Amino acid sequence: MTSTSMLGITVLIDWMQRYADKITEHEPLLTALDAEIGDADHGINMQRGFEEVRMRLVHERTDDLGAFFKSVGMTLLSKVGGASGPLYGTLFLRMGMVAAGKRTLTPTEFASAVAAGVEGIRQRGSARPGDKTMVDALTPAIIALHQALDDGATLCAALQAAAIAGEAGMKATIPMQAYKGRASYLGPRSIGHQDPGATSAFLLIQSAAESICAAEAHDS
Amino acid sequence: MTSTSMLGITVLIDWMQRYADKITEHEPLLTALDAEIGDADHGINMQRGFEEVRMRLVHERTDDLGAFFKSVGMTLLSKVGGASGPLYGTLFLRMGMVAAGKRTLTPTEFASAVAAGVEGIRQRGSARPGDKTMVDALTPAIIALHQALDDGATLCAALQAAAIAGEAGMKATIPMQAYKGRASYLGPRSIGHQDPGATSAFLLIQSAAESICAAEAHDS
Amino acid sequence: MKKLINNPTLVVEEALAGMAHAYPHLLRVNFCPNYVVRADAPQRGKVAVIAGGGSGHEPMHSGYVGVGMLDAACPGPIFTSPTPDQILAAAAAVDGGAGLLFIVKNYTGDVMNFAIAAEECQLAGVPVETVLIHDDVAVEDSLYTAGRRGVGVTVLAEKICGAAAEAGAPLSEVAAIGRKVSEQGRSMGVALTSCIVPAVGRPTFTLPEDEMEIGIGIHGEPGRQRVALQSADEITEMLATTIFDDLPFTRGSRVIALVNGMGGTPLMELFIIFRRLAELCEERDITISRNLIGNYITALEMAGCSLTLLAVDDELLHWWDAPVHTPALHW
Amino acid sequence: MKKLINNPTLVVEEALAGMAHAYPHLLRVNFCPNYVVRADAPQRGKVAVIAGGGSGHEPMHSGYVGVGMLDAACPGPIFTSPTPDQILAAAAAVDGGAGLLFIVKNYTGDVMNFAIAAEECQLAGVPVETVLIHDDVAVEDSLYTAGRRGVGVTVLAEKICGAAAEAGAPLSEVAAIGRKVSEQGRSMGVALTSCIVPAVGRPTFTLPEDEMEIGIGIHGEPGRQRVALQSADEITEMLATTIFDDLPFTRGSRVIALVNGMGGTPLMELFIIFRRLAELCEERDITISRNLIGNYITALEMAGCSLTLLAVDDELLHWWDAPVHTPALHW
Ligand SMILES: Nc1ncnc2c1ncn2[C@@H]1O[C@H](COP(=O)(O)OP(=O)(O)O)[C@@H](O)[C@H]1O
Ligand SMILES: Nc1ncnc2c1ncn2[C@@H]1O[C@H](COP(=O)(O)OP(=O)(O)O)[C@@H](O)[C@H]1O
Ligand SMILES: [Mg+2]
Ligand SMILES: [Mg+2]
Ligand SMILES: [Mg+2]
Ligand SMILES: [Mg+2]
Repeated sequence: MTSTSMLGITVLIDWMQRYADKITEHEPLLTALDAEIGDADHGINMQRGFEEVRMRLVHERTDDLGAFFKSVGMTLLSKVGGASGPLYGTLFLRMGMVAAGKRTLTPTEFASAVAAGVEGIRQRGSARPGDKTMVDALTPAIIALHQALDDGATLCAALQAAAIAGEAGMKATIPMQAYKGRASYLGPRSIGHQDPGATSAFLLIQSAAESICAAEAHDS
Repeated sequence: MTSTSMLGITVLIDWMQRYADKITEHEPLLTALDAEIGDADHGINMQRGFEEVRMRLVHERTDDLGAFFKSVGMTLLSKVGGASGPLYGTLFLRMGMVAAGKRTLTPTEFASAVAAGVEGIRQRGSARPGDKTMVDALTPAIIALHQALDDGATLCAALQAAAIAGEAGMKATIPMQAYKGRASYLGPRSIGHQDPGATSAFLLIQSAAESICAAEAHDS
Repeated sequence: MKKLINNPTLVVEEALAGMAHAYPHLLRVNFCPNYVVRADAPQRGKVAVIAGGGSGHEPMHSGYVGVGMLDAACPGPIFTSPTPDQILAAAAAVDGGAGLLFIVKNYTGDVMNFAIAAEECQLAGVPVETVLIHDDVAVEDSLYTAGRRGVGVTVLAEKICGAAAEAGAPLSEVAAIGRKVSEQGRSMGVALTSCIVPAVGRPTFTLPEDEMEIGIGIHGEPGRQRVALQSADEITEMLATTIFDDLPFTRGSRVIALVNGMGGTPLMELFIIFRRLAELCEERDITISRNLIGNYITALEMAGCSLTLLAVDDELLHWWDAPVHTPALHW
Repeated sequence: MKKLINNPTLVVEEALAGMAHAYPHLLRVNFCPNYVVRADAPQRGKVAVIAGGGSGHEPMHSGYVGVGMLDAACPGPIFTSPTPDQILAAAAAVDGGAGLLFIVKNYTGDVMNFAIAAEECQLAGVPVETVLIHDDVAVEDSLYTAGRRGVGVTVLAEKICGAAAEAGAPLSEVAAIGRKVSEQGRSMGVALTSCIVPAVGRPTFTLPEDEMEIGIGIHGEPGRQRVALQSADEITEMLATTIFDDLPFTRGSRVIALVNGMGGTPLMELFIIFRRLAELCEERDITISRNLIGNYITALEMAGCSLTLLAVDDELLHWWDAPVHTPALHW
C-alpha cells in the first residue's frame, strides 16, 4: 500500500500525457465555450501549451518532482499566453515549490501541492469563488480532495471525489455572471454559459484521478 | 393627317415622361443585368438622369425642339455619369442639332434626328454592331424605322417596327461576347447575358412608339 | 445590407462632408457638383493634376488630394464616373494657368466623360493632357476592345505626377512622366467576396465558400474566372507571375510594389502576401525599392487584394520619394 | 473561412515575415520568441516603450514600432496575449538603460503576462513602469470586476508616450504622461459582423442581417447588447453620447478623435461617421483638435467601428504632433 500511495515521476508524467490527450480531444469544446463568452481561443491556447509539455516530457527526464512541475509551469507560462497561461503556469510553479527536491510525494503532500497551486491561481488572478472562472471548479475540488484524504480515502478515491466536486463546480458556473476575465465584459449576457477555464480545470482534476487510479490498480 | 404626322413639343415631352416611368419601373432589371456583367449601376444611373430630366420638363418650357433635346442631352451628360451618360447625352445633343430652331418635326426629320443621335453614340463610344452594347439595339431599330417610313408607314407604325427590331437586337446581345464597355473585361464570361445598355435603348424606342402612337390615336 | 450609412443615395456626399470636417488644412470640398480641391488651390503657375472616377474606392481619389499629389478629385456616384460639368468645375477651381493633367482610369465611362471635359477646356483655351491608366493584366489587350482597365497603377501615377507638378515641371513633362508610369506598371487582383452597392442593397455576385474570382477590377464586378480558393502563397504566385510575364522585368530591375486590400481584407493578410511577393521578386533578382501595403484603391467592403508592380528608375523614385501631404499618403 | 492565408497556425509568423521584408529601415523582427523592435534599437539613455497583445489587431502593435512611438511590440497568437519570456526578450533587445515603459491593455491575460515580465525585470534591477489602458465605456467599471478593457486609447497612448520618450523624458515622466492619456480617453464600439479566428475557422458569433452588437471589444467577442441595426448617425450619437457622459467634457474642451474601423469596414463609412461626430462635438462646443480616421486597432475582418475621444491640453498635443516614423503612423 505504501508504494502505491507514494507518487513518483511516472504517474505524474502519465497525468500530463492524459491531460494533453484530453485537451486535444476537447479543444473544439473549450474553444466553442470561449466563443460564447470570450474570444474563441481557450482550447487553442491550452492545446498549444500542452503539446509543448508533451514534447518536453520526452526530452527532459528528471526524477526531481520539483524540477518536473517547474518545467511544466514554465512551459505553460511561455507557450499558452492569454489569461490561462499565467494561471495554469502559476499552478504548476507553486506545485513545484512544494515538491522541490522530492522524488516522491505522499497523498497528503500531493494534495498540499495542488492546494498551493490553486492558491497561486487565486493570488495571480484575484478571482473569488462565484466570479465564473477556473477557480469555481478548482476550489470545491481541493476541498473535496482534502476532505476525502482526511476521511482515510486512497488518493485515487480522493481524486475521484475531487473530480466529482470539480465537475459540479464547473457546471455551477453556468448560471453565474462573470466578474473576472474576458467574460465579465459581457455583463449579464455571460449568464447561461459554462466557463471554458472551469471546464479545462475540471479536466485537469479528472486526468489526475484517472492517472493515479490506473497506477494504484496496476500496483495492487 | 398632316397635323398628326408633325411632332411638336407635347408628344416629345410625353416621350421623355413615359421613358422616365419605364426606367423607374425597370430600374431593378437594368441594375440586375449590369450586376451580371458590369458594376450593378446602369438602372441607378439612368434613373438618376431621367428623374432630373422629368424635373426639368416641369420648369423649362420651350417650343424650340432643338433647345428641348439639347436640354435633355445636357441633363443626361451632367447627371448620369458612367458610360451611359455621355452616350445618351450625345444622342440627345445630336438630335438637338438636327432639330435646332424647329417647333415641329416631320416623321422623316424625326427619324433623321434619331439616326444622327445614334451616329453620335457610335462616334463617341466607337462600338460596332456585335460588340454587345446599346448600339446593337439602336442600329436595327434605326434601320427598321427608315425602312418603314420609306415604305409609307405612319411614324407610329414605323416606330413600332423599330421597337420590334430594337427588341430583337437587344435579345441578340445575349449570345454575344462583349468587346466594349465594362462587360468586355469578363471576356467569354460575358456570353449568355443580356446587355443592360441595349435593354435601356430598346425601352427608349418602345417609349417613343407608345407616345407617338398615343398622339396619333388622339388626333385622328 | 450591413453598412454604417444613413441613406444609400447620400453616401458620397456624407462621406465628403466627413472629409471636409477632418482635413480642412489639406483640402476643400465642393458640393453640387461634387469635387475636392487642395486647400491652397489654385496654385499659380503650377500644372494642376486632376483625377476622378466612381466613388467606393476610398481613399482613392479624394484621399490623395493635397500638396505633392492631386490638385482636385472628382468623385462620381458609387462606381460611376463623374460627369463633364463636374470635372470642368473642379478644373476651374484649380487651374493655375499652367495647364491641366487629367489622370483617367481606362473605363469607357471615365474616358468619355473626361474626354468631353477635355474638349471643352481646349475650346476655352486651357491646355489639357490626359494620362490613361490601363494596367490590369487580367484583361486581354486588343485594338478592338475597350482595352485594359485602370487599377492600382492609378495611385502610383497620381503620386508621381503630383510630385513632378509640385516641383514646377511643365505640362508636357508631367504628362510624359505619367505615361511612363502607365507604360511601366501592371496589376492584377482577386476577390474572395463581392461587395454591396448601397443603392442596390445586395451583393453584386455571390461566391461559394470555397471559391474565388480571379482577375477582378475595383467595381465589385465578377472577374475573368472563378476557381477554387487557394492559399495566399499560390494566389500571390499566380498574380505575380502573370504580372512578371506581361511586363518583362530583367534581372536587376527595381520596382515599387503595391499590395492593395480591396476594403474588407485585414492588413495581416496583406503582409502574408507581401512576404511571398518579396520572395518571388528576390528569386528573379528584382529589387522592391519601395512598397505600399494597405487599402489604397478599394471596392467598398470587398475581401480580396491586388498586386501592382511599377518598374522604376532614379527619376521615378525621385518623384516617389518627394514629400506628399494628403489624407491617405503622407511623407 | 475565406482568408488570404496559408496555414491558420502560421498567420502571425508569416505576417511578421512580411513586415520584416517591407520595413527594414523602420524595424527588425525576431522569431521564437516573436517580437518587433525598431531598427536602431537599443537607444542608449532613452526610455524604451514596449507594448504587446494578441495579434489580429493590425496595424497595432507592430505597425507602431519605429522612431517616436514603440521601441518594441510583442505580438501574441491571434487574440492571445504574449507570454512573459517573449516580453522579456523584447525588453532585453530595446533596453537602453533608462528603464522600460509597458503599455498594457486591460485584459486579464495581458495584465498577468506583463506583470510577470515586470516582476522579472525588477528582480533583475531594470526599472519598469506600466501604464494600463482601460478606456472602453461599454464595460461597467467596478472594484470587483476585471474593469474596463483597453481599446482605441492604446494607439493614442503609444504615440504620445513614444514621443515623450523619444524627446528624452525620464521614465517617471513618460509613465505619468501615459497615465494622463489613459485617464482622459474613452472609447466605445459596435460590430455589424463577427470575425473568424483562423484556427477556429468559423465566425465567433453570428448576427442576423438586421442586428448589430453594441459595446464590443477588439477580439470578435459578442458585445454588451444586441440591438436592431441603426443608421450611421444614430450609431454615432449612441457611441459619442455614452463617451461624452462618461468623461464629462466642458464646453471649450479640445479632443483628439479616433474613428476606427474594425478591419472590414470601408473608409467611406468611417467618414460618414466622422461627419456626425464632428457635428455632435460642435453642438457641445468641443473642438476636435486632431483626428485619425481609418483602421488603427482592428479585429481581423470584423465590420464595425469604434469611437475614441481623448481630452487634450497643450502638452498632449505637443507630443501628438511630434514626428513619428512607423509603418502605420507617419508624420
Ligand atoms: N482573473 C482570473 N482568475 C482566474 N481565472 C481566470 C481569470 N480570468 C480568466 N480566467 C479563466 O481563464 C479562462 C479563459 O482563458 P483563455 O481563453 O485561454 O484566455 P483569454 O481570456 O486571455 O483569451 C476563463 O474561462 C477563466 O476560467
Ligand atoms: N463604347 C460603348 N459604346 C456604346 N455603348 C457602350 C459602350 N460602352 C458601354 N456601353 C453601354 O453602356 C452600358 C453600361 O452603362 P452604365 O452601367 O450606366 O455605365 P458603366 O459601364 O460606366 O457602369 C452597357 O451595357 C453598354 O450598353
Ligand atoms: Mg480566450
Ligand atoms: Mg454599370
Ligand atoms: Mg458604373
Ligand atoms: Mg485570448
